[in-house]
Amino acid sequence: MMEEENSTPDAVGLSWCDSSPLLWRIEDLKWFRSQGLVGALLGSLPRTPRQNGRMGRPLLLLPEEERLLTERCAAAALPAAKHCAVEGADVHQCVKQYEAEQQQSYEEQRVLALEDRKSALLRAMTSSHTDPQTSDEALQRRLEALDCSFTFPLSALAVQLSTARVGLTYCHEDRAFLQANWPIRKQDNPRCEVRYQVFSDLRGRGFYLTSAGKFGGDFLVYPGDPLRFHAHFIAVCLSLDESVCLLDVLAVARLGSNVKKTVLLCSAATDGNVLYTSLQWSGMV
Amino acid sequence: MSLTSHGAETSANWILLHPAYLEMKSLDVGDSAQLHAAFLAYMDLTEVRRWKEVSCVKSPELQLVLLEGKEKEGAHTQTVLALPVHKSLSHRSIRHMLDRGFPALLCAVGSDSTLVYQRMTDGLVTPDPPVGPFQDVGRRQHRKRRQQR
Amino acid sequence: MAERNSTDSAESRYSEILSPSELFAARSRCHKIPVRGQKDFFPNDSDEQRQRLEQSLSEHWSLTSEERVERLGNLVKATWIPSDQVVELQSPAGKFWQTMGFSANGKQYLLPEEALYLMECGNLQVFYKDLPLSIQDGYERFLSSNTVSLLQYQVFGHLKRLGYVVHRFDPSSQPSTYARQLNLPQSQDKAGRPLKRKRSVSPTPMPTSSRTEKQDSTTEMMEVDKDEKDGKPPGSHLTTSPETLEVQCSATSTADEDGGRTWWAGDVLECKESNHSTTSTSSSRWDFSSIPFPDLGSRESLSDSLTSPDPSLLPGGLAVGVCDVATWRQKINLRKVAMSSKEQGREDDRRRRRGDVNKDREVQQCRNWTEYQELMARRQSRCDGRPAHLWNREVTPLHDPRQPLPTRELLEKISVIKSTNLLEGVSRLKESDEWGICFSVYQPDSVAEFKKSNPGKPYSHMCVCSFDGPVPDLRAIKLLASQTGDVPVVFAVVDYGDISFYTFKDFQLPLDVYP
Amino acid sequence: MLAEFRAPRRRNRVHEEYEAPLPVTQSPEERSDFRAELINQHVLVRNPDHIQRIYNQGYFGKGILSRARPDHSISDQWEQHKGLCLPVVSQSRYEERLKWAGAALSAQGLDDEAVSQILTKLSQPVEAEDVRREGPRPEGGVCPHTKRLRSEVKPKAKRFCRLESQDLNLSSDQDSDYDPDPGSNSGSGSGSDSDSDPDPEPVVPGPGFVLVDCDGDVRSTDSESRSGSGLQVRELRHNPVSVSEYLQLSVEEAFFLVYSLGCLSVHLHQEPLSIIQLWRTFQSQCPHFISSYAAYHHFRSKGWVPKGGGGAKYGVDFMLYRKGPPFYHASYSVVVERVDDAFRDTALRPFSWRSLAALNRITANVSKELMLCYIIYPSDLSEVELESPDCLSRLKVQEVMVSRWVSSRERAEQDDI
Repeated sequence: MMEEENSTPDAVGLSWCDSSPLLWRIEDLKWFRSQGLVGALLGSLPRTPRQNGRMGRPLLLLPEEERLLTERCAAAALPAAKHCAVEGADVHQCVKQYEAEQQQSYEEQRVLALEDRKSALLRAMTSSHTDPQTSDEALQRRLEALDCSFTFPLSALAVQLSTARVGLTYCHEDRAFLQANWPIRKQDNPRCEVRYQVFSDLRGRGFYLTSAGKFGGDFLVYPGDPLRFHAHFIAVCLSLDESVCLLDVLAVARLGSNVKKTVLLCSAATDGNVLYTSLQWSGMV
Repeated sequence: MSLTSHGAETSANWILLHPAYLEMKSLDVGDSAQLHAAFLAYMDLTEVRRWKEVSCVKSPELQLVLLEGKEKEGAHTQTVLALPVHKSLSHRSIRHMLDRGFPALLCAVGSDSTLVYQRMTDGLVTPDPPVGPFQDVGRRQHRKRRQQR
Repeated sequence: MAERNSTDSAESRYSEILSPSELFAARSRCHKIPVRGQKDFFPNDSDEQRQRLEQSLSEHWSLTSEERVERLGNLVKATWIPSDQVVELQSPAGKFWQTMGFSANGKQYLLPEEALYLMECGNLQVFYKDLPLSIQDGYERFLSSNTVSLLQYQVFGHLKRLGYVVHRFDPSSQPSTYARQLNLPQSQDKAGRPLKRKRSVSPTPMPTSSRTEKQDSTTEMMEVDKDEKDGKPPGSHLTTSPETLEVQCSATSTADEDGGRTWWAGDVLECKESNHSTTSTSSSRWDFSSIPFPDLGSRESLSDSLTSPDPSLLPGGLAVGVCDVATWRQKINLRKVAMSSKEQGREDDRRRRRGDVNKDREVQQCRNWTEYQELMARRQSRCDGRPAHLWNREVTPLHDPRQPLPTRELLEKISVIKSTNLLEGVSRLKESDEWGICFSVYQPDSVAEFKKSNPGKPYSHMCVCSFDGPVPDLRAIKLLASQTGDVPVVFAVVDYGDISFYTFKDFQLPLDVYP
Repeated sequence: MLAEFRAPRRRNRVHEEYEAPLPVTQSPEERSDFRAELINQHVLVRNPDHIQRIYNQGYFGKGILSRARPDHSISDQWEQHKGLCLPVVSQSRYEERLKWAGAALSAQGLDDEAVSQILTKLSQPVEAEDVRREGPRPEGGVCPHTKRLRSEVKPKAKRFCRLESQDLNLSSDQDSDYDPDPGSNSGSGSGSDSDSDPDPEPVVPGPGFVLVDCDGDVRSTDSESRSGSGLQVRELRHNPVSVSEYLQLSVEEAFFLVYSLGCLSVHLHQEPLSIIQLWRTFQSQCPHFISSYAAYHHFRSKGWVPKGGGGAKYGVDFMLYRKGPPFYHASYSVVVERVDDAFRDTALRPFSWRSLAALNRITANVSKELMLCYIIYPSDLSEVELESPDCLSRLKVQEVMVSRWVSSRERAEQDDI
């Protein structure tokens, strides 16, 4: 299931927006998911933009997801918008091309629209119960009339508002160059380090992870694709010797029981393994 | 006749005479608040919840009193760590408790003796699948029966 | 009923550009979002589960891969002007103009976040160098720390998608601290939204009182007159209006320097504010507990002149002689306070128990409050039978159980810790930009009558922060509260794709007395 | 912006009468002079009368063997035996107690011979007449129900309910913070003999006596014991060890009773402590004592009932009740924070959005509100001043209500995770 699309590239193209790593291309999104990584969709859904229940592209990566990709050399930075801007005479060229394409699209859509109307007319006429001979004649007349009178206003032209930027895909030789664009990230925080170790360990065990802020933890841990499964765990990452207020432990464990999930205390041991302690409300009231 | 009248006229505090208390004291852990917490948990387990074979041990790593006991006859042993609620603890100390090899309970003891138990287990324990309302009632009644016994 | 659009067709092209036939087909595509089925709890490797997963995924991809296709006639054209970080409209604005955009020099502009949101909604096509920008271009070009950050845009989009009107916060639209201290009336807003709505039919701007209604000189407004819809009462969770309450509370609370602590009546806040500002600004250099003051208001008449003050309290070189207060006394209202019979009864009761302290000789000898307290402590300890370890020491209990008091008075007596409110003491805090308000938010149901030029009182002010960042401390809460008056500040906390909103509101627990 | 006040939720069933808001009298005749002891940094009240007053009048403290109200007793089952109302214990349990008594006697230096002699004597059956002669000894502490049930017609039937419900209280419902006596609803088996109760109420002797069920199984012989048939296997014996219920007060509760109400004396090694001594003792035990006491004192002086223990269940410092836990559900979960003069947190408990989100969710799940109670310390408050409760008058308190805002539209489209 995980390697369902072998044909896809072995690396995804990352773009940065205000220093957050985003995925735009649907191929990249699919490949990312095939690696058991979830991310978070941020954009309005084209089909029904004015709701927050189902979101669309772009996909925002967790820092851990970003790091996992880079450590596997599975990501490349795409050039930023500013760097792919065309200049001077090229601009003129591009605009010309764009206008030509639009004109061609108009012509094709006009033909399609006319055909559409004709078949509609055909359906309407044949379904009516009139004398077949006269109706056939009438039909021909009507179709010819339609040919003459049909206009396809420019305003009816369907145009695409592209989601991902067209153009420059990276190729393997470019990768090294593109990686130079990588923003420098600080990984000095020990908490980040624990989070990453826990993330990659749980992912390695086949779990899917998303951010669990509103559940008071670091990750929500799903036994399979979150599209189909409820999360089982709320992972709380902490270093082994970090001192935690007992009240905080009680709070998160209680929340876990409220939402029927096990709270996992996760720490990296010195040997590189990750230690997990399951916390459950005891039911001893 | 009874022990209470054995003591001094100022009717003795039975806590101070309780064998388990005396034993905990002899463990010499230094933290009297934790000792008290452990004793309250001990009394709750033995007197109220009727656990069996409850005993106390000292954790050399944590320098704290731990309890061991069984929920009922023939059940497996559990470790109980009772801690005053305003204390902090580290994951390492929880691991020390789990390293004893038994499933563990963390018992937070409020300043007014309120006890709150948390179950702690090594590794990933998958939660119980959610159950429908009908089954839920059944489970509740089951627990009720068990406690009646 | 073309369910799927053509992006999934076999010839997967990297550019994700649709062919004319695909574009044409997209006109009739469905706008429903497939309902997600019940999730499973355990993965079990069964074919059934695999099938369901595949179906979910394919639905997911068809939804996510779908490209925006719009009729050219429905698109507003605009150009991106990077130097000004704005988008200029090239064709007439749509309905959105009622709540978004601004005009300057005869041109219409959108802020980058507005433009991006409209692009995402399929209402706007933005060109740069005569080429259309993709959504990705919009994110990367429009969003930056100088304009609106990605985090802020996430919150902006979230609220816009829910129908709220969201504007960048304009600090100049807030009443100044000075205006607030003067406590200029804001009651029009208080009177309630329904009223405001009705009034907004007329073109006359509604009075927003203290709010400095500075109209940007370069900004002219375009107002779309709409049929007035019946404004529903806002189903808000942020209402200030009190619920009916069943707590009996002390309306007659005496000796409370805050006046009656009637926290539930919204308007009381105002009078308290002013109280507080006067008391707090005059924080004193002197310890009044050690300075004796003459009791000029006493009905038991003192002599008409006062002895000269203790020279140690006076600035050097200043001599003050005997002071004649007779003329002052004429100016003071020495009338007896009229008390209700109930109050009178309580007062009598108290007096009977205590006698009049002022007639007490030893009390008269006390030079100041501290001495009086010491005297009382000495006396109390003399009372027999009281445990010496409590009453014979430097600190004695606040209450003597041998001298019973009605509960209300007992509670009053032990109330030694003062309550404060969020506006107290803010003036001495330095403003900081650690926390800033990003947006002013207006209710969705106000859209019909909304006027950009005169937006009225916002429903809330939004701060945007990351889930990984700090939680505001009391200082931040106070500073923000002082900035926004009675409009609630909401913290939009962004956890990657998830946004939660929190409010931190002033509160005073009511007094609740049982006999 | 002032948070709206939400009316506290009244409990559906209230099974007791309200005695008084605080354990201080309105009449000069009655004394309010309670005694507690400081043992292992905890404050215990041992006198049963004191326990009852302190608990019933203001809901201070918690019974160390009970979930809330101090009403634990040796057995869930009480029976009438020749005009006496006595707890029934199983043989094995009785032997446990005997063993414990033996251990305690040995610890006192008695040799094995002596111990076994005492124990043998102790375990002899006794006559009901002897017990009656000793009379009721309220100070035994096992019969707190008599007090609570003063207005009840059938105390015995009530007691059955009471005890059973107390132990069986499962309350897996959302609000398990405190469960008032569900009394009459705990039906089966409890009221079996209430009808036959004669008018003269059975005497409830002190804790010194128990009915030992020699058969082992207590429940099976429920009806026979009263019938006095030949199968009667219950023996009236001395209780070798009496574990009486004590009331434990939180440090805030104890200090409030001492300092604000002047009705409690806390003893350490039999010596009563002065207010200053107690203040410093608590301060050294809990570093946050001043702040948490200031918050506690503030809430009490507003007439509300703060309970620290209940807070543990919700990960906060206090739960705040109107009137008292038996009458209302808790209204607020309170977290106490200490801030300096510039309102900067001096982090009693450093909050992250994560922990705040968790607390908020827990609180909302049980229909309560999350309150942050900031204790503001003036900048010129010296360390010396902090060594006396006089410093309280220099502190200020700021209450802040934290709530999550969910727009109604969003709520409609939210899907379950």
